[in-house]
Amino acid sequence: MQKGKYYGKFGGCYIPEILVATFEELIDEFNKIKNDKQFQEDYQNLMSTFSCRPTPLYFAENLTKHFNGAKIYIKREDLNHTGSHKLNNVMGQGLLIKRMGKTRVIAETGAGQHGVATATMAAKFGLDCTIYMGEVDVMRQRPNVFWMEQLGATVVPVCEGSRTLKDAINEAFRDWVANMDDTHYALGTACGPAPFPEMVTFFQSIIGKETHKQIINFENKLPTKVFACVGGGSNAMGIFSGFLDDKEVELVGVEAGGNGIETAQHAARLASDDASIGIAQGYKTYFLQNSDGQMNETHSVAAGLDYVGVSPILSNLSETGRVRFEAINDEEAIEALSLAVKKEGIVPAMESAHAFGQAFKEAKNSSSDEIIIINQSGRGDKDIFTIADAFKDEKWEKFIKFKAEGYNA
Amino acid sequence: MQKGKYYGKFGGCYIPEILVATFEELIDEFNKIKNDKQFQEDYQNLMSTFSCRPTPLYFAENLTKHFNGAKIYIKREDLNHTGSHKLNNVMGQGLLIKRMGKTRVIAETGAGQHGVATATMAAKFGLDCTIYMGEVDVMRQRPNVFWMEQLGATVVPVCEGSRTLKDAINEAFRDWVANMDDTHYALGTACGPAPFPEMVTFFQSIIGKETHKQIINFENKLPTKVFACVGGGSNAMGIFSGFLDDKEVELVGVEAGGNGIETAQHAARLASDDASIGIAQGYKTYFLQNSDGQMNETHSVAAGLDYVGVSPILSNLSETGRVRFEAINDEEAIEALSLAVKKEGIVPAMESAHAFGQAFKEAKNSSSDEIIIINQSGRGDKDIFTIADAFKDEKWEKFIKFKAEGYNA
Amino acid sequence: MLKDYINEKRQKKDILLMTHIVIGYPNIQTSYEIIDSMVKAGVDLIELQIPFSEPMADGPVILHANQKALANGITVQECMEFAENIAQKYDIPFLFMSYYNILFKYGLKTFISKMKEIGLYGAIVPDIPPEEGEEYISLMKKNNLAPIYIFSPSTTDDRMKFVQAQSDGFIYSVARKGVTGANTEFSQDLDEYIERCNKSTDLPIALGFGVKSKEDIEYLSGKVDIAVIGSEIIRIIDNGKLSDIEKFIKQIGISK
Amino acid sequence: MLKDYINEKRQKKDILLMTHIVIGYPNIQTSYEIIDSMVKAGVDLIELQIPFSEPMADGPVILHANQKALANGITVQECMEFAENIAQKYDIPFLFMSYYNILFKYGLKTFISKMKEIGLYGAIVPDIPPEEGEEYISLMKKNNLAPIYIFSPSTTDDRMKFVQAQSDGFIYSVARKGVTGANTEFSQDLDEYIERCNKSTDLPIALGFGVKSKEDIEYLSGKVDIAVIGSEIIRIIDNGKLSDIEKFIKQIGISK
Ligand SMILES: Cc1ncc(COP(=O)(O)O)c(C=O)c1O
Ligand SMILES: Cc1ncc(COP(=O)(O)O)c(C=O)c1O
Repeated sequence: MQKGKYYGKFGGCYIPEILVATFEELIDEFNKIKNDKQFQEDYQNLMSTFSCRPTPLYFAENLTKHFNGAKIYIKREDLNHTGSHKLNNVMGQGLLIKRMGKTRVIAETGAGQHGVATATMAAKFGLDCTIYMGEVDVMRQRPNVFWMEQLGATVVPVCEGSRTLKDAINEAFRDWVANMDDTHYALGTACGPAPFPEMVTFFQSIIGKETHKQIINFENKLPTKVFACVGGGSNAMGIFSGFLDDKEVELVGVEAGGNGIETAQHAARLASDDASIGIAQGYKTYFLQNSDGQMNETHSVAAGLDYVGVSPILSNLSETGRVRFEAINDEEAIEALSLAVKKEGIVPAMESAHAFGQAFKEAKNSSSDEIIIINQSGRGDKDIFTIADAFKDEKWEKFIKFKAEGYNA
Repeated sequence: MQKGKYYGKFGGCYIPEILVATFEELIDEFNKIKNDKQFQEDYQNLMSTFSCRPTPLYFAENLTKHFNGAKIYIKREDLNHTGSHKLNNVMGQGLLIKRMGKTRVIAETGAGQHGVATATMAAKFGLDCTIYMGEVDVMRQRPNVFWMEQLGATVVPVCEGSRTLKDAINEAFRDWVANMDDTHYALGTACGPAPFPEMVTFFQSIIGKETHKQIINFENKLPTKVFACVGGGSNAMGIFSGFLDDKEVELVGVEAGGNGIETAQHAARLASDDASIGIAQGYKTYFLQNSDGQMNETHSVAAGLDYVGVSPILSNLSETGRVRFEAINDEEAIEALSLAVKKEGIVPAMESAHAFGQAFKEAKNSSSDEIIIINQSGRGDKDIFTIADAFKDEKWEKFIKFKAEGYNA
Repeated sequence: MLKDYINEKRQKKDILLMTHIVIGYPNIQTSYEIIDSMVKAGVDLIELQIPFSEPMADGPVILHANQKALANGITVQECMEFAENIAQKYDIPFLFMSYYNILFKYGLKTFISKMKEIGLYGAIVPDIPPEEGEEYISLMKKNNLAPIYIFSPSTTDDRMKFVQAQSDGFIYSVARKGVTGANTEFSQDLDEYIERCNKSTDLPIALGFGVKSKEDIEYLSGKVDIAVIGSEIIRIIDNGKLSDIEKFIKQIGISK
Repeated sequence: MLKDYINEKRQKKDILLMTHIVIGYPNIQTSYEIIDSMVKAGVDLIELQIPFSEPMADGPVILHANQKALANGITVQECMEFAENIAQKYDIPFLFMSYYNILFKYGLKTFISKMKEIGLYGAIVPDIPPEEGEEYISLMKKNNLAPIYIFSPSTTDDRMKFVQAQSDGFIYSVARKGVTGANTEFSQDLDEYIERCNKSTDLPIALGFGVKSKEDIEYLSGKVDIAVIGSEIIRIIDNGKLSDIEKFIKQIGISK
C-alpha cells in the first residue's frame, strides 16, 4: 500500500490492516476511471437520465431585490433525484462497485440523504444494502428512513457514542472489516481514509464544473463569492472545485453554529477555535475533541452537518486561506430557510439553509455588481418534522396526534 | 363572449354571468401568448432554471428485464421542482397572471401537488395565495399542506360534499366569483370551463414535446404505447400531446379503479360504464353521477385521481378511440409502486403508480421490439403517510406515536 | 306571461317580493308548510330550487340546504311532484331554480315540457350562459316559459343588451360579486348599477343576493321591480320556528 | 526485549496467554483488581487499552467498555498512572493498546517517552498502518519499545514480510475478518493462515479475535506462541463476579 494522499498536513489513510487489500483494490480501480473518457460518459449519461443533470443555476431575483446587494444565484442540487447532491457521489461509486464485482453496499448517513441515495443506487444496481444511521438522526430524519426501507435497504440505528454521523461511520467500518470481500463501503462525504476525500470530491466536482459554465453563460463573468454548507464537505468541495483556480472567487464554507459557537453545542470545526488536529475515522483533520483526543458531542439542527470531523481537503484550504469558514447557528438557518421558501418558493434542506444564512448576511452589504452563488445541496422535504417542530406548527401536531390515535386504536 | 371551445360534444364554458368578463380577459390573454415566441422563450427559461426542464426520459433497464417484454422508458416529471408535472401548468398561468396584473391566485388541489406548485409560484411571483383542498385530502396529503403553509399560502379545508377534489373546485369558484378583480383561479388540470382544458394542455404539452424528441433520440423510432394516469387529465394530455398525430402510437389513460370498478368505490369515468355525460364544474364531460345528475362519491387511494369528472378533451379522445382507458385499483397501484421503488430506485407518486400498474400488465405480454413510455407524473414523498399505512409499517407507526407523545407532553 | 303578471302586480305595489326555497329542505313536508306560509304572507313569486350536489354559485347557507335535502334522499321526480302540487294549489308564479346538469340529465326537452305541464312560469339556471344555452332558450320560449337570465355588476352595457334579449319574464340582477348569502352594501354604487340594469332592458328587474331586511327592501323600492330573499329565509328555518317565516315576510313586506 | 521474554517463556509453556482490559472499566479500582486476578492466574502478558471515543476496530463488548470508562471520566493521564502502578507492581510485560489519536494528541514523542519511563513493553495501535507510521515506529524503536503490528487473513505474503519488518516484540495476528468479540471458527482455513503467518516472520505470533475457551487454546497450542483473550473477559466482568476471572483463566490455561 502507498501512504494515503495528503493535503498539506491533512488526509492520509489510517485503516486497520484487514482493510489494506480492499483499499488497494479501490485505489487501483479509482485511478483507472479517473481519466477514462468512457467512464465519464457513462457516468454523465446515467446522471442525465436517472437524475436531472446538469442541474439548473437559478437567478434568485426576489432575494436579490430583498437584500438590495449582490446578485444571488442558486445552484439547484435539490432537484437531483432523491433530493440532494449525495446522488452524484453514490452513482459514481455505484459504477465502481459494478466494476469491482461486489454485490453489497453499506453506508453511513446523517441527514439520511446519503442513505436514501445509496439505497436508491443499490436498488438500481441490484445490490444488497445496509445503512448505518445514528439513533438521534433516525429520529429527526424519519421520512428518509422510511424511504430507505421501502427501497429495500436495511437501516441499522446506531446507539453508540453520540448516536450521530460519526458513530454511524464507525459502525459502517465495523461492518466493512467483516465483509469487505463482497461489500463496498460507499462513504458519503469527502472525509475518511484516502482515496475517499479525493474520490468523493471527484464525483461531486460535476457541480462546480456545471456552475462555472452556467455563470459564465449567464453573466459572462465569474462570481464574487460561492457559499456552501460544510458537513463532511462533499457539496462544498463539489462546487468549490469549479472555482479553486479562479483566485478572484472567494469561497465560503458554512458550518453548523448550533446553539452558537460560544456554547459547546455546535459543529464548527474550522470556523471556531474549538477544534484541533487529530486522527480518527481513518484520516487526519480538524476534530472537535478534548485535550485527550476524545471526540466531543456536537450539535446542529441539521443532521447532515452534525459531525466532529471535516474534509482534510477543506482543512488544508482553510489553512492556506483559500476557503473562508463561517458558522450559522440553528435559529439563523431556520430563518434563512423560511425566507428562501417565502421569497422564492424553494425549500432548502436544513443543511443547505446554513449556506443561505451566511450568504444572506453578506449579500446585504455587497454592491449590485457582485455575484453570489449559493449551493442548494438538497431539498427540505426530509426535514418536515424538524421544521414543523421549529415553527411549533399546531396543525401539524394535531395531525400527528390524530394519526397516532388511529394507530393506537 | 364566444361559446366555449368544444372537443366533439365535450367541453364548453358553463360559467355564471359574473365571471364572463373575467373569462373574456383570460381567453384574450391566452390567445395572445399562444403563438408568442417571446412568451415561449420566457416560459422555457423559467422552467429550465426554476425547475429542471427538459426532464429526463429514463430507460428502466431493470423493469424491462423483470418483465422480459417491451422496453420500458419513464418520463421523469417527478424530478420537477415541487415534485410533479403540476408546476408546468402553474408557472405558465403565473406568467399570465403577471400580464393581467392580478395580485392574488387561488387554486383547488387534490393530491396537494397542484397546491404546492401554486403556492410556490405565488411565492416566486409575489402573489397572495389561497388553496382549497377537500378535508379528506388534507388528511391524506398532510406533508403537502404543511409546505403550502410554509410557502405563505392559506390552505382552506373544504368540508362540503365528498370533501375531495370536486368540492375544492366548487369552493375555488365561489371564491373567484367574489374576487375576480384581483384574483386568478389557476385551475390545476385539463378540466373546467374553456379555456382551461386547452390552456392547461398547452402548458403541459411541453412533456410530450420533450418525450417525442427524446425517444427518437434514444431509439430512432416512436414508442408502441404511452401510459399516463388520469385524474383531471393534465399529465396525460401533456404527454399524449406529443404523439396524438402519430397514429401508430397507442395512448393509454389509466384511471383509478379504487376498490375495483365492479364496486361503487372507484373513479373510473372512461374505463368503466358507470359514468355518463353531464355538465358540472363549468364543462361538459363524462361524470360519475346518478340518473338525477347528482355526482357520486368516488374513491381512490390516490387523492389526485379521486375526481368525478375528466378532461373533455380526453372524453372526446375516448369516444374517437384515439386513447384507450384502463383502470388500476388501489392494491395494484401500491404493488406497482413498490416494484418500481425496489427495482429501479424511483418513487412514483400514488397517482403515477396507476400508470405504472397498467404498463406493467401490458409489458409482460409484449415483444422486445416494442417500446413503452410511462409518464411518472410525480414523486411519492408526499404519499409517505398513505404508503406507510398501506404497508402497515410498524416502525413508522411507532415513530408517529412517539412524536405524538412528545406533543401531548 | 310572467312579465305581464309582474307588470300588473307592480301597479299595486312599489316592489314585489320573490322568495326562495330549496325543495326538500329540511324535508319535503316542511317545504309544503314553508310555501304555505310564504303565500299567506303575501309573497309575489317563489323560486323552487331543485337540489344539486355541486351548487357552484351558492354560498354556504343554500349549499348546506342542497346537501341536506340530497342526504334526505330527495329526487328530481319528487321535486317535480312538489312543484306540480303547489303550482296547482297557489295562485302565484313559481319558478324553478337549479343547475344545468339537472335539466340535462332529465332530458332538456322532457324537463321543459314537464315544467310547462305542471304550470311553472320559468327557470333560473345560473350555469348556462346564453352562449351555451341556445337549445335551452329556444325550447323554453317555444313552451312559453321564461328563461330568466342574469345581470351582474361586471356585465357590460353591451352585454346587458345581449343577455336581456335572450331572457324573458324578468332579469335577475345580482347585487354584487360573490355567491348567495353574504352581505350586500346598499349604497350609491348599487344605485348606479341598478340604473344601468334598468336602462338596458324593458324587462322587469329582480334584485337578489344579500337582501334581508325591511330597510333593504325600502331602499330598493321604486328602483327595482322585485326584491329577492334567498338565504335569509333558510337562516330563519335553521333557527327553528316555521311560524317566524310568515312574521318575517309580513314585517319586511311593503304594500302600496 | 519483549521478543526475548516471549521466547524464554515459550521454553516453559506450549502457548502463552495474553489478556486484555479496558482501563477504567467498569471503574479504575476494579481494573486494579482484575489485573491482580490475571497475574495471579498466571497470565503471561496484558494489553491495557486506553479508552477512545471512536474504537473503530472493536466490536460491541469492548466498544461499550470504552464508552463506559469514558463516561466514568477516565483520562489518558489516569491511564498512564494506572499503567505505571501495575508495571511496577507485577513482573510481566504490559502493553498499551489504543487508537492513534490518543498518542497523537498527547504528543507522540511525549507519549512514547512516558511509556518507556513507566516501564511498558510496547503498544498495539490498530489504526496506524506502517505506511502512515514512520515516525511512530522509529520513535518506538528508538525507545526500545515494540510497535506491535498486525497480520490479517487478507494480508498477502509479500505484505506480511513488509509489515513484520516494521514490527517488534511479536506479531498480532487477527484470526478472521471483522472486529473484536465475535466468534471464530477454529478450522483448517485458520491453520493455513497461521502457517502463512509463521512462515513470513521470525517474530512470535499472537493470535486474537474470538479466542475464548480451553478448546480454542488447546487448538492453537503449538501453532502460535500467544493466545489473546479479549472480549470474553469483559463478558465475565459484565456477568458480575470478579472472582470468576481467575477461575476462568486458570481453567483455560495450559502449562507445559
Ligand atoms: C442536503 C445536504 N447538504 C449537505 C450535507 C452535508 O454533507 P457534505 O458536507 O458532505 O455536503 C448533507 C449531509 O447529509 C445533506 O444531506
Ligand atoms: C403526481 C400527480 N399525478 C397525477 C395527478 C392527476 O392530475 P392530472 O390527471 O391532471 O395529471 C395529480 C393530481 O394532483 C398528481 O399530483
